[in-house]
Amino acid sequence: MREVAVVSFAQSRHVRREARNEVEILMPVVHEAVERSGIARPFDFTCSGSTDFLQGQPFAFVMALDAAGAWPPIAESHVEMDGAWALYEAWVKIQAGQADTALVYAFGKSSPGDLPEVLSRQLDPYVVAPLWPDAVSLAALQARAWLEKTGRSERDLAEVAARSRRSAKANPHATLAGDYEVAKLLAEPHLAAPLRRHDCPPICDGAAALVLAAGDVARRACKRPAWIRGIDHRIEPHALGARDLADSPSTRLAGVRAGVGKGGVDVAELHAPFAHQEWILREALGLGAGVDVNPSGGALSANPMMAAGLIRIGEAARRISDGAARRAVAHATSGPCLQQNLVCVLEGA
Amino acid sequence: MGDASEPKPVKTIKTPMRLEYQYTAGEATSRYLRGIAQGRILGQRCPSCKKVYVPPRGSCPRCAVATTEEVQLSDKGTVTTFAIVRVPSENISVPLPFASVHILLDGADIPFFSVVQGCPLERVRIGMRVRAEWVPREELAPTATSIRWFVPIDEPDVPFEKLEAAL
Amino acid sequence: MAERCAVVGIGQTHHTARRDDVSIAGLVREAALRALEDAALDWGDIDAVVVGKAPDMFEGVMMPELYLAEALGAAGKPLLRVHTAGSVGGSTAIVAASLIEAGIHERVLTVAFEKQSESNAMWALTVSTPLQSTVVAGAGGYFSPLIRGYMRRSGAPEDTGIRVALKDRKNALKNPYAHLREPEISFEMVANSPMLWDPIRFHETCPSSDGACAMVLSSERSAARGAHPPAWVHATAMRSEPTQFAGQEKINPRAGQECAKELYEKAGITDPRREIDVAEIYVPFSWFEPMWMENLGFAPVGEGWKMTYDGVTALDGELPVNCSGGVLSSNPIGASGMLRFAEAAMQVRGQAGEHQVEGARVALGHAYGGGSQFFSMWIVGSAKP
Amino acid sequence: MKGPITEVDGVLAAPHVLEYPYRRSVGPVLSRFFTALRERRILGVRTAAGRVLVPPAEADPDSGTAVTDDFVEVGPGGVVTTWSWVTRPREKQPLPHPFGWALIRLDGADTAMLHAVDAGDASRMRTGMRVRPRWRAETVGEIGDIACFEPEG
Repeated sequence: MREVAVVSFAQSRHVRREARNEVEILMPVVHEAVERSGIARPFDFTCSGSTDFLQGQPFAFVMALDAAGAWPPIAESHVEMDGAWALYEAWVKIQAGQADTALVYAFGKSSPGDLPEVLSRQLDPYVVAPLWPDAVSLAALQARAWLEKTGRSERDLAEVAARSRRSAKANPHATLAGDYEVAKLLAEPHLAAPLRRHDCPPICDGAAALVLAAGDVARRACKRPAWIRGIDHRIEPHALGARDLADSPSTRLAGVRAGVGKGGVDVAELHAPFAHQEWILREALGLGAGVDVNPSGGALSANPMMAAGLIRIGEAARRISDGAARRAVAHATSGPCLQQNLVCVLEGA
Repeated sequence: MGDASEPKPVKTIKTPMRLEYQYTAGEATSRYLRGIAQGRILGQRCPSCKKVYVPPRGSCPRCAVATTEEVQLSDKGTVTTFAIVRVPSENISVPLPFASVHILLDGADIPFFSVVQGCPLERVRIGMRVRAEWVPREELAPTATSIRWFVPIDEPDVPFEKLEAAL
Repeated sequence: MAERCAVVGIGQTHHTARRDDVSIAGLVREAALRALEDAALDWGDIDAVVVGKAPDMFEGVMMPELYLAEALGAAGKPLLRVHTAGSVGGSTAIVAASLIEAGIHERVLTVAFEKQSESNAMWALTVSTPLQSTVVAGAGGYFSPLIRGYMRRSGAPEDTGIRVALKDRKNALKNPYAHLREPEISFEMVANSPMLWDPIRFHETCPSSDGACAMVLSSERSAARGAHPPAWVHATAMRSEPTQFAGQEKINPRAGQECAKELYEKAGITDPRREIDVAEIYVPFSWFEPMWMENLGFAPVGEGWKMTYDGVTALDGELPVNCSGGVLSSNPIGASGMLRFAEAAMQVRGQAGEHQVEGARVALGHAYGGGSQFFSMWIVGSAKP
Repeated sequence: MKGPITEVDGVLAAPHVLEYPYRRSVGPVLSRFFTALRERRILGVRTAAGRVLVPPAEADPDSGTAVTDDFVEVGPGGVVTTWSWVTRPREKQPLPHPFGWALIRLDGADTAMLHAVDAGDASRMRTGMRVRPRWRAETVGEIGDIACFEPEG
């Protein structure tokens, strides 16, 4: 395996509603990531992640190319997935020896639509989508399955939410941050029982970009590159009724393949948009109590669709590069109720 | 094939979709449309390559830099190429057939997509000089439809060689 | 570093305006099962799945690969979804190939599809934007002015496009999977067909199809199992440029030129016209054949039309182009690029049946998308690279 | 798009509607399912490994292997395996008043299907509860032929 590292990372401030269009949000973020890398354009490969349904307009990624710097023409690809999978595609290109450097970016503008309703268009188009179940209600089905299987309580969910938003106070990019009392959170009504509003991610607009580089190029670009020691992703069946929603076997398998258990973990950035999902993911990845989970505040503090997974990798890499962590795990998810999961292990040396 | 009165098996289902969005135009497009509402066509100049974009998108894709300098453009221009559209399209309200044209506005560096009316279709040609036909002053609004279409003007054609770069 | 990659299984559906007999899952499985059968493999032999398709609005399913996980036997496996506009079928195959070349997987199933009949292609491609006025009528409305520009610049005879259409529709008669199979097709029929987006005539336009294409790609270790010899991937390349900017060359885009240049260099090709035996290129409107002949370096700028005119691109010509009937005869948009890549591989595997070019050893697969701005290409050969 | 133009955060905004009456061909497996629904019966399909999938699918979710031709009638009653409660239903959802979403394993099925449960109040919902379908007055052969499920007895 070739040595590949994240050498720079940048993200927008994720806000409830952006006045700017995607190119306007994305361009400064891409510029920042490129400048921080110190690597001169052109990159050997560029890859992005986004989806058209958020704004209800086809080909959003085509215009986003304006922000990437695609002249002279670049070797470029796009996944209709979270940007974490764009990073995976770029990592594969580098592994194949077809690139030494790559620019990866992702963006999502969820504010124009009713996101939980828009996400219902991801569901089986014959027997589920016609019922228009919203994403929050489906996450709530999963939350109950987990609560009842483990005997945990809604307090365990509120604690994740309170801790996440407390951590987010140190994250200038977060949408939601602050001190919340668990007892007060639990006094609030359910949004979709057993989930309360605080157990759910904020809906926001945002973008992120990072630069990957191989071997010596990475060493030259960055004092302390965040080396990708393992990366893998797996999908589960789509039918919710054919899965054990209280578990995440795809995360477990990806974690094993990525080598999570080969060493101690200092920091984990888990893409858990809903509070209970953090517990499911911790368990699937075998993360013990000593692991600092979501020091950025996680997706419960900022969840720009299609970028939030890539941001987990960027946040984990940042903590490696600034010396706060020696070994970190980053995770991204896609699809209803953690259907698809990616796990990335990063190390400082 | 069995009893004719037997109901046919279900082969298709209807799954109508309706999603409502609040579209926001972004900063550059909003500035442009506010200009349109005043009967002005505003482009933006790239600080790097100095080319003028219209409608402006807030950036120059060639240089991947933000554009901020505003440039007021003429509402006259030259047809660089065109199609005569004879098939209906769900999203187009212009009656068929019509001339869908690329127009290089005077002072701009990228073609502007519009429609030419006011002359027989067979007279529409590359190099033809045209001018924007606006809706009446009191109907001007911040939407692209404030320019109804373009009409020919009595100026000599621009030679093809001068337009080739804009194709 | 790079492992060799082989195409060991190819499958496609019968393409038609409305595949009313299948679901979306059934459509992709039809292609995938044919590819598996061709490779003499089963679902369990596949390590990863790479899916491609054009805008999700065609079917109204957001990220439909999630729903297709079961149908593609992907549970417990990695699944990727690529979307690069019209070039997506090609770029999807390239992503799948790089998984093999990187040594990450032994066997990858790649599938591209479109079920356009669930909605309407013209609508899905040009969903209107508030505050803007839509004056570009679908893909035909977008590309027609570029074709007019090419005609004016090259001075090509006006019947060039008619000749391309006639050739491709005749080729389609030899392809059992083609959508448009019109035995009565003639020069007059094409010439007299109505102008849709003048200068594009009805019979010079691609259809709107339901269809899918699938390939099994394999490492060298696992390649020798199917009945047909593998097609070896000699080179792949992708290039993109922005949609519209000042000074852009839209008729002969630089992204396409540079993509081809890199492709030939990687494949060790110095004289493409002589060294490539057969090409499957993305021609949705007839005039794009001469335009791409120039862009791909097969003809000097302004002279691509001569290749059509002189019969060079005919099935029995010096460089047969689109022997399958091409996009002009079948166009399930998301799959169209992969069909080009797959048909190129079928030629060097000697698998193309009635539209086989005798002795084809090196073939080009080409796809483009967006506003002539996304390009993906591969060279496949019967010999190991 | 027609609609009022407004200012939002200093930029122009206008309503945008993405709307299409998608018409889907369902294929042979779901054709059996929907045809049965029209007759107020619920069918599952058996996989080669012997599990009964409800709703039926063309492939075994575990392996991708094609399912068998063995369609079996299941339910109509079943058990809630997990559920959530909606206090403010969206317009397009099955019921206009508060209801439960539930995964329901019908009698004779090995997988659960998603549908709405009209239980009146969240306090009447629990995992393991038995429910039965409430059929729409006029069935046409689609998932909505089951208007919702309701508590049994």
